[in-house]
Amino acid sequence: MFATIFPSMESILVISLLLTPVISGLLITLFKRKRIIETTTIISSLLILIQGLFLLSYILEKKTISIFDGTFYLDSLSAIMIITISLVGFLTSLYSVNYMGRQYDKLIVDGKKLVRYYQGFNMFLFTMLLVPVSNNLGIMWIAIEATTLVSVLLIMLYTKQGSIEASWKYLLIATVGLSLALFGIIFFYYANSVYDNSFDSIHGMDWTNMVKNAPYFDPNLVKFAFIFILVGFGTKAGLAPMHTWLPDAHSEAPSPISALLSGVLLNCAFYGLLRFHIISSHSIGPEFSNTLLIILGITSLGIAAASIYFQKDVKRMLAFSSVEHMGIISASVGFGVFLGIYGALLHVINHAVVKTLLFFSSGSISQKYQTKSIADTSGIIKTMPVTGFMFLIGGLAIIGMPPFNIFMSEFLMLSSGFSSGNFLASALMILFLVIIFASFGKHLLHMVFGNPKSEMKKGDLGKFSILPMVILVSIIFVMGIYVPEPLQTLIEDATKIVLVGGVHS
Amino acid sequence: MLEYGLGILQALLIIVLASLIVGIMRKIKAKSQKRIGSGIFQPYYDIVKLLRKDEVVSDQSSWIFRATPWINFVTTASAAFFIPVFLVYSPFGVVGDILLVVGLFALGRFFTMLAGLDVASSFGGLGSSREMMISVLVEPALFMTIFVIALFYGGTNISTIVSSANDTSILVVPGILFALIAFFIIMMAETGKLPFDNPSTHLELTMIHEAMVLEYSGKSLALMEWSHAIKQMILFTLFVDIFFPWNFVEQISLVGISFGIIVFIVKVSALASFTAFIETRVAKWRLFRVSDLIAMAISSSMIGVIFFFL
Amino acid sequence: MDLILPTQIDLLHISAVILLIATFGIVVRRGFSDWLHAYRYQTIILSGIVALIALITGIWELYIVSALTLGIKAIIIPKVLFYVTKKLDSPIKLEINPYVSLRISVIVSALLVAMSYFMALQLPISSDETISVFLPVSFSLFFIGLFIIISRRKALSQIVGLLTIENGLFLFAVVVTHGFSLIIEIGLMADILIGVIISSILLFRMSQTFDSIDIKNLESLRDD
Amino acid sequence: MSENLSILYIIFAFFSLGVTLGLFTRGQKYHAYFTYIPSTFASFLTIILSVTIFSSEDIHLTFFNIQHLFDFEIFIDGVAAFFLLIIGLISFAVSIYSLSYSKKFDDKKNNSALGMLFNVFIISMILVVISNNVFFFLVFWELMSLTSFFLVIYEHENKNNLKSGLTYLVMTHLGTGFIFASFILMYTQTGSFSFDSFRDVAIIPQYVKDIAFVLAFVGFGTKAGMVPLHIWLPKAHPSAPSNVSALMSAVMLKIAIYGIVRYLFDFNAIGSSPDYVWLGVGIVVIGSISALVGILYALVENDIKRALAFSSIENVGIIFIGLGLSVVFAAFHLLSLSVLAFIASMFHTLNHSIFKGLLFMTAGSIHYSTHTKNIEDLGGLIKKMPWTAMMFLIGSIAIIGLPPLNGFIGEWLTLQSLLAVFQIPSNILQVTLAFAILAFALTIGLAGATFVRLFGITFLSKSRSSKAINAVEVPRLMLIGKAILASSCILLGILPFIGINLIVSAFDLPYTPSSPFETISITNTVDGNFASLLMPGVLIVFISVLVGIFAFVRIIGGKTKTIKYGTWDCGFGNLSEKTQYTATSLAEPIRRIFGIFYKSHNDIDVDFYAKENLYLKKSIHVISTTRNIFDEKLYGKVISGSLFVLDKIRKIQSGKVNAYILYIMITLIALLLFVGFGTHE
Repeated sequence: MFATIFPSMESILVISLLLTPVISGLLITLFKRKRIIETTTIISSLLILIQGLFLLSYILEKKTISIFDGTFYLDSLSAIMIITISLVGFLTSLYSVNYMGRQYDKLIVDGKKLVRYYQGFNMFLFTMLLVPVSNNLGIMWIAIEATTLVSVLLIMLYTKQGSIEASWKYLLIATVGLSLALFGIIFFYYANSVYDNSFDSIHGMDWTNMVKNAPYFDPNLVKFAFIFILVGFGTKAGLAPMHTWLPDAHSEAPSPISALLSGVLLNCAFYGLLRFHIISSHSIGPEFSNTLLIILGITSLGIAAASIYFQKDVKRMLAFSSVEHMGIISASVGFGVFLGIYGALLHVINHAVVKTLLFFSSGSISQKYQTKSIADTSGIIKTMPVTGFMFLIGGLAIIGMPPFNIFMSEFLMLSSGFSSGNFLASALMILFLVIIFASFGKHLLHMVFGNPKSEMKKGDLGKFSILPMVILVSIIFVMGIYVPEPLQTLIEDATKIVLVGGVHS
Repeated sequence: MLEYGLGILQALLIIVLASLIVGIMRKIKAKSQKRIGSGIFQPYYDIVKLLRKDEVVSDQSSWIFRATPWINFVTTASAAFFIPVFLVYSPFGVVGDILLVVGLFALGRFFTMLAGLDVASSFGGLGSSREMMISVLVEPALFMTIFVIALFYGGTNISTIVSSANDTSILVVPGILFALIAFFIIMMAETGKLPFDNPSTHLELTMIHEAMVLEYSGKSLALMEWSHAIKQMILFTLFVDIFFPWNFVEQISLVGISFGIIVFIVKVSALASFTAFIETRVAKWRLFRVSDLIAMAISSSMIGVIFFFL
Repeated sequence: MDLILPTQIDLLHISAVILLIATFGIVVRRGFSDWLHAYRYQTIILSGIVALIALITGIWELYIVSALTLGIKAIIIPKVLFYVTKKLDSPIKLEINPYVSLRISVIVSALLVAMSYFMALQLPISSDETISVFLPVSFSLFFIGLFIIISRRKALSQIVGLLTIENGLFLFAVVVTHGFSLIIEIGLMADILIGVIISSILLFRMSQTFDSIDIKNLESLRDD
Repeated sequence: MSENLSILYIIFAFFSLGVTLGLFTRGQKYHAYFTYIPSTFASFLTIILSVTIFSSEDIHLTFFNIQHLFDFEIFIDGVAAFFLLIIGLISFAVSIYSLSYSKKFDDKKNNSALGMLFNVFIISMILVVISNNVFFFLVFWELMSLTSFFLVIYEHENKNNLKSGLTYLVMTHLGTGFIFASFILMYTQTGSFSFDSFRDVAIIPQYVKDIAFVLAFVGFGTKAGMVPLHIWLPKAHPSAPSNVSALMSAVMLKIAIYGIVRYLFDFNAIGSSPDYVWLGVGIVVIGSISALVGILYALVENDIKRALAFSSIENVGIIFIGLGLSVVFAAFHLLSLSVLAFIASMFHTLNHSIFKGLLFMTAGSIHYSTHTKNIEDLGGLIKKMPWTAMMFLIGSIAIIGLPPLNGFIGEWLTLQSLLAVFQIPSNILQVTLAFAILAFALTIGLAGATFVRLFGITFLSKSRSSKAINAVEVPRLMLIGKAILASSCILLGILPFIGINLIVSAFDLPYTPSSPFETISITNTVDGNFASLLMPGVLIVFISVLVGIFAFVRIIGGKTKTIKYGTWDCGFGNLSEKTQYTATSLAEPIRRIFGIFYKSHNDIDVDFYAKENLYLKKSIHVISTTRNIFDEKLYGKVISGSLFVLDKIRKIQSGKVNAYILYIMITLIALLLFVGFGTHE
C-alpha cells in the first residue's frame, strides 16, 4: 500500500527508524529523572518495532528498498535482522525498566549509572539497526565496531572486578577481530577496483555493486579476503576458536544487555559474514566458503558441548549455549541446501526469542536468589512459579525439545545436513546436540525442581518483567507448530538471496 | 465315543496306579536296605486314612493354603488325560501337548511354593526357596529335552511323539540317548528323588518338597501326597512311552488292551525299581552341587540338539 | 599514472624501512613512556608516507587524511595516554618480565616481517608500485601489533599493540584504495579515538581496583 | 468412514476437556472426577474406534501444513488400530483406577497438574500412533516423552527422582536422535517427509533401507528398553505415580514396538532375501539377552515397582524374540512360520500390556494403603487386602505364563515358533537359535521364581512392619479398574481365538482365521499335527477332574472338621515375624548360582553382649546388595571417560587474554596456510 506514495516514503521510514533511538538517547541525556528516561526508552523501542513491521510489509511487496542512490539498501535478509533487533529491543526495554528499577531501589546502581545505562541502551539499538540497513560495507564495518564500543560501555556499567575483566577482554578481542574484518573488506574493495575498469570509488564499497561484479574477481584474492572476513566476523559472531570473549562478556553484563548481546548482536555479526559468504559464493562458487563455515560451525558446537557440563554460573552456561546455536546456524548455512539455509534463518529468529526469554528469567531468578551460581539456586518452580515455568519452557526449548520452535529449525537444519550429503558433520551435530541436551538438562532440572535451599518467600518480581516473558513464551509455543505465512515468504526470499545470491535490483 | 471312554480309562489308570508305584519303590528301597518295609499297597491305605482324618490349619495361612491341594491335584490329574498309556494316541491329544503338561506342572509347583510361604514358618520358606532354585534350573533342561524330542519325533503333540517313536523305534540314535539321560535326571529332580531331595526325612538340611507340605494334615495332605504320586507316574509313563515304545495297541480289541495294560504296568514298575535302586546307591548332594547335575542335564540335551542338526 | 622518478621509488623504500624500524622500536622498549614515544614517531612517519603517496598519485584528499592522522593519532592519542600513565598510581612504570623476553620478541617480529613478505608474494597484486612496496609493510605492522598484544603483560602495552594494528590497517587502506571516501576515513578515526578513550577509562578502573595494570590479575573469569 | 472420523474428533474433544478441567479445577474437592472421567470416556471411545477400524477401511487424510513439507496428516490402518486398542483398553482401566488413586496426592501437591499431564500423555500417545508425517511423528513422540518425564519427576522433592528423570529424558532424546537419523535417511531418498513416500519401496535402494532400519531399531529399542540401553526404565517407572507408571510400562513401551512394526511392516525394510537373516538373528539375540538380564535383575529387586519395571524389560525381550524370528522366517520365505512368529509377538504385546498394567495398578494400591514399596517390610496383606491380592495373583499367573491365563498362550506360540526353527535350511542358524530357546526357557523359570517371591513376600505369611499391619483394602473404584484388566486376562486366556483373530484382521495376515473353538494348530512338514492347543477343552477337563475328586473325597472321607491352630514351631513358642523367610533370603540360593552376574556382596555386622566373649552374639545384621553391572561398568565408564575428554577440551577457556588473541592468530595463519597451498596446485 506504500508503493503508491512517492518513493521517498521508504526513505522517511528508514531514516525515522535510525533516528528514533538517537533522538531518545539525546532526550535521556537532557532529562535525568528516572521516570522520564524509562518511558522515553520504551516509547522509542516501541516506535522502532512499529517502523520495523511497516518496513517488513514493505519489503514483502517490493523485495528491496534502496535510498540515497545506494548508501542504504534493504532486502529480505536485512528485514529478518531488523525484525529480530526491533522485537528483542522492545521486549528488553520493557524488562530493563523493571530490572534496572529494582537494582536502582537496591542502590546497586545510582542515578548517574542509570542514565548511562539507558543512553548506552539506545545507542546500542541505533548501531545495531545501522548494520542491516547500510549497503556500503565500510559503513557496515564502522557500525559493527560502534556496537562493540557501546556494548563495552554497557558491560562495564558495574564497577566490580568481573565486569572490568570482561569488558577489557571483550574490547581487545573484538577490536582485533574487527580489524581483521576490515582487512578482508579492503581486499574485496581492491578486488572490485582491480577488475572494474570504470571504477567509481563512491560505489566501489557497495554490496550490490560487489555482488554484480563478483564473478569477475580474482579467485586467490577472494579466498584470502574471505579468510580475513571469516576470522574477523567469526570473532564477533562467537564462532569456535574466537569465541573466548563471549562467556565472560555475557555473564558480567546486566541481564537485559546480555539478552541483547546474545540474542541479537551475534546475529548482526553473522549477518555481515553472510553478506560476504554471498559475494564469495558468487565469485568462486559456494564450496570454499561452505566447507569453512561447516568446519567452524562444528568446532564451536563441539567446544560448547564440552564446556556446558562444567559450568557453575547460569549466564556463562547460557552464553556457551549461544556459541552452540551460532555454530549450528553457521554449519547449516554451510550445508548449502535450500532447506538448510531456510532452517538457519528461521533459527536466527527462534534462537533470539528463546535466548532472550532465558536471560530475562535467569536475570530475575538471580536477582531473587542473589546468586548466579547453579548449585545454590534450586526449587525455582516453588519460590517463583511463573518465572520458574518460563525458565523451564525456555530451557526445554533451547535444548531442542520438540513442541517448541527451536526443534523445528533444528529439524530442518539436520535434515538438510543429511540430504546435502555430509553425513559425518550431521552425525557429529546430533552427537553434540545430545551431549548438550544432557548437560544443560542436568543444570536446568537442578535449578527448577528440588526444594529451595534457604527459606524464601514465594512471589515473582514485578508485573513488567512477567509481560515480556509471557509474550516470548507465546511466540515459542506458536512458532513451535506453525510458522506464520508472511514470515515464511520472507525467509524464503532471503534464502533465495543467500543460496543463489540473486540480487533483484 | 469309545475312544473317549478309552481315554478316560487311560487317565484313570495313571491316577489309580500312581500310589502302587510309590508302594513298589518303597518296598524295593527297604529290601535293598535289608529291611522288610511296608506292603506295596500301603500308600493306598495312607491316603484313605488321611481322607478320614480332621485337618489342622495354621491360623496365619490364607485361602491359598487351603486351595493349593485342590489346585495341585486338579492340574496333575488333568495332565494325566493327555498321556497315552496303552493306546498309541490319546484321544484328548488334540486339546493339549507336552508344553501344556509342563505348564500344568509349573502351575502346581507355583501354588505349592506359595502354600509353603503362606504358613509363615521358616520350614515353608526354606522349602520354597530351594524349590525355586531347582525349578529355575529344571525348566530350561525340560524345555531343551522337549525340543530334542520334538525335533526327532516331529512335534510337541504327545500322541505324535509316541506314535512316531513307536514306528521308528530308533533307540540307538545318539541324540535320543542324550535326551534319555537328560530326561532321567530331570525326572529325578522334578519328583524330588535322592540326589536332589530326600523325601523320607523331616530334617531341615535335606528336605525340599517335604518342607512345603509340612503344615498339611488330613484331606489336604492326602491330596498333596496323591498328586505328587500322579506327577511321578506321569513322568514315568512319558519316559516309558517315548524311550521304550514297545507293543502299543494299534487296533482296539479287548485282549489287546488288557495285554497292553499289563505290559505298561511291567514297564513302569521296572523303571520304578530301577530308580529306587539308583536312590539307595547315591547320597544326597549338597544343595549348590545339585545345580551342576542339572547343568549336566542341560548340556546333554544341547548335545542332543546339535546331533540332530549335524 | 605519471612516470615515477627513480628518486620517488627509493624514497618509498626508505620511508618503508624507517617505518619498520619505528615499529621495532615499540617491540624493544620496556618502559611505558618509551612505548608511547616510539608509537608517536611511528605515526609521524606514517603521515609522512601518506603525504608522499598523495604527492605521487596526485589525489588531493590524501593530504587532508595525512593531516588528520598527524593531528589525531600523532598528537592527541599519545597525549591522552601520557596523561593516563602519569595518573596511574602504580610506582614502577615499566614492564619487568613479559611473557616473551625482549630478545626473542625481536627475533619473532623479524620472522613475522618475513612471513608478511612471503604472504604478499602470494597475492596477485603487482600493477602499482606503491602497493607492492607498502603491502608487506602493512601486513608486518599488523602481525607485530598482534604479537605485542600476545606477548606483553601490561595493559598499556596491549593498547599500543592495538594502535599499531590500526596503523598497519590504515596504511593498507590508504595504499590499496588511495583513501576511500572521506566519511569512512573519518568514521575510522572516530572509532580509534573512542576506542582509546574507553581503554584509558578501563585502565584507570584497573589500576584503582588491582592497583597494577598487569594482565595477570585479569584471570578470574575462567573454566577451571 | 465419516463416523470413524467423528469418533476421533470426540476422543480429542474429551481429552482436551480433561486437560482444561484439570487446569482450572486446581484446588476443588472433586477435581479428580473432573480430570479422569473425560479420560475414561475418551479411552472407551478409542477402543470402539480401533475395533471399527478393524472392520471398515483405513482413515487417511491431511489437515493443514505448517510448511510446504510438513503437513499434519493422519493415517489409521490396521497396525495403528491394533495399538490404539492397547492404548484405549489400558487407559480406560487406569483412568477408572486413578479416579480414586489420585486422592493420595490431594494433600501434598496440586494434583490437578497430575490429571492434566495424564490426559496430555494419552493424547500424545494416540497422536504418535496415527500421525503420518516424520515431523509430527517426532513432535508427538517427544511430547509423549516430555509429559511422561514431568510425570516421572512429579514428586521432585527427593533427589533421586530428579536424577532418574534426567537419565530418562536424556536416554529418550538419544533414542529420538537415532529415529530422526533413520527417518531423514529415508527422506533423502524419497524427498518428502510423509510416510506414504516411505511406503512405495521401489525408489529406496536396499542399503539405505538397511541402515535406516538398524538406526530405527536402536532408536525405538532405547524407548522399548532393549538391554544395553535399558538403564532408564528401572529408574523412571518406579518414581512415577503408580497410575502413570502403569500407563508408561503397559502402553508407552508398546508405542516403541509400534515404531519397529511400522518399519518392518509398512516400509517393508526387510526384503525377503537371505541376507536379511543377520538382522533377524540380531533381533532374536538382543531379545533373548534383554529377557534374561531383565528377569535376573527383577528376581533380586526388593522395590516392587522396580521389579515390575525389570520384568517389563524381560517381556519386551520376548516380544523382540518373536519379531526377530518372523524376520528370519521371512528371509527364508517360510511365510506361514513368519506369520506364526509375528502373531506370537503381537499376542504377547497385547497380553503384556494387560497384565503389566494390572500388576502396576496393584502395586499402586499397595503403595496407596501401606505407603511403602519395599516388600521387605510388607507381608500378610492377603488378609487385609483380599481383592488386591486376588488381582495380583491373577496378574502374576498370567505374566509367568501358566496355563489357564493369556500369558501361557503368548509363551506357547513363541515356543512353537522357536521350536519350528528346524525348518530353516542353514545349520549354524539352527544351533544359535537353539541357544535362544535355552535363554527363553531360563527366563520362564526365573519369571516363575520372581513372582512367587513378589506375591509370597508381599501378601502371604505374617506382616513384617507396622505399615503392613494397619493396611486397609483400597476404595472400590480402584478395584473396578483392576478388575477390568484381570477379567480381560482371564478372557484372553480361556478364549485365545479372540486375540488371534484380532491380530490376524488387524495386520491382515494370510493366516486362516480358525473357528471360535478351533484349536490353534500348527502342522509340521509331514502335515502331521505338530502341536495343538484348545484352551476351552483344557477348562472342561479341569472342571470334570475337580468334580470327580471332590465327589471321591466326599464319599471316602466323609465329613471332617478343620481346626485353626498356630503354625508348627518345634515347641519354641510363638514365632515372631522375624523367623519367617525375607525377600532377600528367598532369592539367596539363585543369587548364589548366578553370582558372577550379580556380583552380590553381603556385609554382615555382628554385635556381642560382651566384647571379649565372641560366642554370645546379641544381633546379626546382614545386608546383601547386588551391583548392577550395566550401570557401573558400561555406563559409568562411558560417562566418566567422555567427561574426562570434555574436561580437557574446555581448558581452552583459560582466562588469559593473551592466550585468546593467540587462538585468533593461530586460526588465521592456519586458514591462510590451508588456502595458501590450496591456490598453488
